[in-house]
Amino acid sequence: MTQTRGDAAPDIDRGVRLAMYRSMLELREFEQRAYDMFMQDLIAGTSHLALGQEAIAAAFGVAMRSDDWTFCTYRGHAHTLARGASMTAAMAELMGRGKGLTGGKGGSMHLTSVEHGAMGSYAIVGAHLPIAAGAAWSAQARGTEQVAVCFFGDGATNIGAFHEALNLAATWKLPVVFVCENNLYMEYTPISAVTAVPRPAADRASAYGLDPILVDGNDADEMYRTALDALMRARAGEGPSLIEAVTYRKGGHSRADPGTYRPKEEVAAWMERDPIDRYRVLLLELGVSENELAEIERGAREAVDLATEEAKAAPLPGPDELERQVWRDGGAAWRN
Amino acid sequence: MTQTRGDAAPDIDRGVRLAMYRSMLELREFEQRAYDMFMQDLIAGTSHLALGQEAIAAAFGVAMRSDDWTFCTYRGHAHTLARGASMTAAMAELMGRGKGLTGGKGGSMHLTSVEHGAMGSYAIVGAHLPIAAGAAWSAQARGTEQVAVCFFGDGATNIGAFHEALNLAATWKLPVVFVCENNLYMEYTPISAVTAVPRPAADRASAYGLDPILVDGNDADEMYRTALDALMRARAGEGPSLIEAVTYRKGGHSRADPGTYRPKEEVAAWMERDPIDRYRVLLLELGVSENELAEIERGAREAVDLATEEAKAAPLPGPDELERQVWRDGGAAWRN
Amino acid sequence: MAELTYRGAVAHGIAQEMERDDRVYFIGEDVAAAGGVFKTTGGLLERFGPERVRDTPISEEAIVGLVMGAAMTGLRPIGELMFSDFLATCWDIVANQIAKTRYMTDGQVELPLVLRTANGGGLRFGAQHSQSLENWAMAIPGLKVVAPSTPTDVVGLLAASVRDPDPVVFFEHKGLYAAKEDVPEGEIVDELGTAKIRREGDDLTIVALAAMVPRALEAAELLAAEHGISATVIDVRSLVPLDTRTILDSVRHTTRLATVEENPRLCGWGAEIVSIVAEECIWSLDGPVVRITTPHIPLPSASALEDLAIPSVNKIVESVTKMMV
Amino acid sequence: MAELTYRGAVAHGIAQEMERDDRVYFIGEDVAAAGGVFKTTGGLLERFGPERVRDTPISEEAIVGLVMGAAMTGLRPIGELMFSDFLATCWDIVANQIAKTRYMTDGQVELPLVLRTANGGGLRFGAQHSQSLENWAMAIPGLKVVAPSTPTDVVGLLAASVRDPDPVVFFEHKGLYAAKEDVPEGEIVDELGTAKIRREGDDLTIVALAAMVPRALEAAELLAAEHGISATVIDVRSLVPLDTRTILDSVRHTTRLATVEENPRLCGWGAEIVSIVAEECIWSLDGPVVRITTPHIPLPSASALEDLAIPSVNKIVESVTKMMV
Ligand SMILES: Cc1ncc(C[n+]2csc(CCOP(=O)(O)OP(=O)(O)O)c2C)c(N)n1
Ligand SMILES: Cc1ncc(C[n+]2csc(CCOP(=O)(O)OP(=O)(O)O)c2C)c(N)n1
Ligand SMILES: [Mg+2]
Ligand SMILES: [Mg+2]
Repeated sequence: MTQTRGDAAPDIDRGVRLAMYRSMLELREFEQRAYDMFMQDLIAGTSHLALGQEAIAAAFGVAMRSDDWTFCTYRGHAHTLARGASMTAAMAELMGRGKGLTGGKGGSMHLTSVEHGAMGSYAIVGAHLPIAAGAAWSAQARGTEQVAVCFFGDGATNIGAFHEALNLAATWKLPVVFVCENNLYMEYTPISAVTAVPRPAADRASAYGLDPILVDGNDADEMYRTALDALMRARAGEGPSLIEAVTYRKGGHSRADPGTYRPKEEVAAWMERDPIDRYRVLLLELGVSENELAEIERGAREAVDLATEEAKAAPLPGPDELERQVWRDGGAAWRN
Repeated sequence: MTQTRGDAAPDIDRGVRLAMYRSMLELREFEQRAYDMFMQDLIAGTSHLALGQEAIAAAFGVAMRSDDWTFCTYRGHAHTLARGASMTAAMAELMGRGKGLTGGKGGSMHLTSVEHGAMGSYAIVGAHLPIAAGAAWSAQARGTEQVAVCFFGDGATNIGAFHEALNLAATWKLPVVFVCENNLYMEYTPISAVTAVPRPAADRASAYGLDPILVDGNDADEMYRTALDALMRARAGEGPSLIEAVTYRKGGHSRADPGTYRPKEEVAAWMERDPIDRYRVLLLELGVSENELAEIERGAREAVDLATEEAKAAPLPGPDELERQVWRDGGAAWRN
Repeated sequence: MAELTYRGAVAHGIAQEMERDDRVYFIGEDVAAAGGVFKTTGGLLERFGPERVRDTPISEEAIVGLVMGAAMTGLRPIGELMFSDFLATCWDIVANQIAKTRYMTDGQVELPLVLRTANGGGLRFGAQHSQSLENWAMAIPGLKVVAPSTPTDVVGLLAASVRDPDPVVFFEHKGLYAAKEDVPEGEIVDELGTAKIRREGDDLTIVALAAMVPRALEAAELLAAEHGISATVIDVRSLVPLDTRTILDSVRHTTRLATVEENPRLCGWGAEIVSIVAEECIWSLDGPVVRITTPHIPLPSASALEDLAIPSVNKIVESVTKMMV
Repeated sequence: MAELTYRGAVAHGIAQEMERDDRVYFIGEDVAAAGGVFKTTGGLLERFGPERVRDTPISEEAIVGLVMGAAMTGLRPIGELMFSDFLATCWDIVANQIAKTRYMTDGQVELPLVLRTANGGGLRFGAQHSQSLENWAMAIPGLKVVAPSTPTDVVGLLAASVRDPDPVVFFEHKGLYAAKEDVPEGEIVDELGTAKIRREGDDLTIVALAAMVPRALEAAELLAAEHGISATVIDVRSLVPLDTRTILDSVRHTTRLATVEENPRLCGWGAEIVSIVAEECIWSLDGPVVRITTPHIPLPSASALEDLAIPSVNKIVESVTKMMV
């Protein structure tokens, strides 16, 4: 795939590449573990895994400034962790523990870690696009050169909030990067069956006076260059970008979904394009040793092991948590 | 302006032209009268006049099949009357009379005459685009070759419902014609100040896989050809059209607005392009006699005179009307 | 008599009506090829074809607008909103357009449509996928509001909703989808605006809806067995029209009233019923009423918290015994 | 003391807060260059500049989303929704996002924001531009809800709302914009969650809000003069937090309760207050309560009908005298 602005960018630092690799592995290990724990009924509710889509979250995680902001969806474990949020607290949150990222209140679909710039996971499709634009407005108003990065799916390009956010962000030249992770499906329905244009985001960029940006979301280097470029433009006051990163889920839409509606050959072809496998090959080509990679892989696995153990040991939220944090005063009182 | 599909269309029938002229005159006379009556406090509430924009409603009124459907906005007197709705009942409605088009319940912003295919005036910007698409879906499902025509302003192109309706209509190839009357202002704010592209509708057509159609909304002939073509395509199963018709209000946004935010020169230039004045010149050039035109003009004026007198004589709605027509059973009971 | 789940009753009910009336169409997200994310609409595409059963984009305003426009021009469409929480994304079309159009047009426009949606909590889906929003609809003049608690009622009330000439918002409770029941053979058609007395008692009237009905019934058994309190349990089923007669008659008999609502505390249907009683038969009351509700908070995700939030059998028993002192 | 209209109090209140705190920004449709369609925000652009006072497109979801995103990252923004009816077009962001985010993030995200909007009927604008929607907001946990009835309260409660760390929906009544009052000089800051007793009486408590307050007061004078009934009139001012203490104390004293609501009948704030009374001080009541509301209908446009729909002074007098028999 083409059209990335980053094509002519200088080569990527070894350290950056290893950081992306480590990040992708952590996201992969974490979510695979979460999946196992769902299957063992150690985690209740639902979950939406980004297995197979890790390159996008990891590349942005590495490319962003620590005071930039991430806004993501119910499929937001990866984006939240990629900013540095605690894996233990994230796992504890999935398990409904009191020490979870949001104390058990938000759950899998609402991971948040404000101290890491992970400003929330939004479970209603499209809503967070205008909210991310609002953070960008605040950066613009306060002159802080912070950037808001907003991740969403292909399906989200068909909802009204997408349109309103894009138009306003472009008109006001807000420092926001909209990243459409086009994994070809909105839940179980192929995006092509319900969308008037073949490229749900890239083919709409011109409606907001923006350039189309279509990239291979399974190519970590390409994602990184694209991210850097969009972040730089936003920081320089050149306004928003709309990036369409084409990718694919390894599994179903959510916990309950085996994903059988996807043609076998399509799945097989995409499994060949796993972003982590590809990156490993690239890193070896670039001279990183097998040993070094194995070390990183072990590190990621151990980090997830530790997080899992710690999360399992965390207590359940106490009953008095129920009516806390509706208001700033810490409580939920609506009357005197 | 260019890009109309109708450029190569055959010449327009004399009868059609006279019908459009008569229709434009009626709309003009009616709304001028309504304005006077507002000023005399014979009409309460608010009103949004389409003075100066009559060519669009008139051309579609003449071009549409009698079983086609019109969906319009709070600025919908013209579109409703152009379908043949009773001027008396429309005037009575503005005056809050019981014999009004909607019995005094809807008022100026909600004129409706289902028997004439005027399926309602919708006062919340954008809402009627998906509703019109729904009527088109019903025509498609039932195979009736009816077309839904949906009129809205430039400002409506920035609201989410616009995007959702356009995408779905294009994907399902629904027989609906979306007509953006770009009068350069959303209420008091220039549309260019709040929109990311110069042509709010035409520059967005490609986001829905549609061709851009930009026409002079003050040129009745061009509007008529464009309308015919879009209606024909819809009836033939070729899907929706999105037409941007550029026009201008003679007055303010609504009753309360003197429109002083518009530059004097801009107003003056547009007043030169009055669709009725221009059409009169054209008709004379085409050999219609001064007498015949004067006759039509007198006819329109007299029709409005009569409607006004009849409306003034109509009774107020009785108190038992208040709780009627919430439900099909005619009443408003929500309990036994 | 065949056993049917509440989940299965949805497809059964839709099929019954699509079979009967070819103006009935059905659209929503993932409803056709995939059979619905709650597996409530499986088989409909195969049976009625892609013209009548159709997948939409994620465009709730378009879904609901489409249903509205189709209803006014000759179809009798059913639209699905996957979770009731998403009503918020199309609330303008529901509350400002669908609800008001018949009145604003003085009856010229008729809207025989049904919006079905999965409502309610208990599945650990968190604050944006667990709400009980029947009150939102009840507060809007021009909407009928239905919320069945059993598979048979799903079929019968859905049929009544599809046949109703006015717009109906139909709240299915996702916590009940697995519930089973023997359902009568043949066509089932129920009536809107009729509450059902699920249990008769003399000391107290408990009014409940949807997933709170089985809990109220269980609580009533405990109240009888352990506290000697004999409760009537009324399943409201339909909030608009509201069967006030059944409720008021019962309160006149038992002299005490408790309502059990899953929705948050303020301005719920419980408040409406309590107010009607306070206006119309306050002299029949032998003591204060009690509204048992979720606290006025967004719903938490963790099991440990969600179970505390939504009224439980124990909570009902406790609140009633405290009030009956 | 200077005379100020309710309309003028809006700009005055916003200016007071923008002057004090440079994190206060203000956006909306036609609010800047045009000064607002109700002329409530004139002069703010000139005074505070185009960075802090800004016109938006017709994109209610974007307006409200922007305000939310800005509030969580350091601004204290005010967003205008031109008519409260348009809340429906952005209800997801208001009810599902703004209201729930503090709770869902366990307090990590704070949203000090205000959504101002023109509410209410009486101007013959019809069903889509006349609604009284304070109940919609009241029913959502996580929103504070304010509705002033006087110019002084507009300034003071707006200041309190802007300074409040939680999201506030601020309902201005468009029927009151022309109302005038002498307003104190200097900074005015009021307190949310405090009702005001506007008139003291012994026989009856009338609870009213916004445009219904002056009508209730007028009715109270008539009740005293013509029927010998002495009424307390309470202006609720803030629905969340709700000053139940003032209301319950008054009902305990007068033993009778009437509520006067402009919103349609079902599930309004009146029902909530009646229910609280029925739960907590039913023994203090000396007779049935009465809720005076608009019927459960969309609002009609014609003057002759709209005047019948919204509670009038006469309607209040009639309902109260009937109940007090
Ligand atoms: C407004 C709204 N409608 C529907 C849903 C239900 N839903 C959750 S995820 C999803 C599919 C989203 O697809 P896409 O945007 O492509 O993101 P992906 O899940 O593929 O990452 C749907 C329909 C929702 N959460 N919000
Ligand atoms: C959702 C919504 N937001 C705001 C308004 C208030 N409003 C009424 S008309 C209007 C301007 C509409 O501009 P445009 O679409 O260009 O149509 P025009 O009035 O120029 O015909 C606005 C903002 C509304 N009715 N609905
Ligand atoms: Mg997707
Ligand atoms: Mg305009």
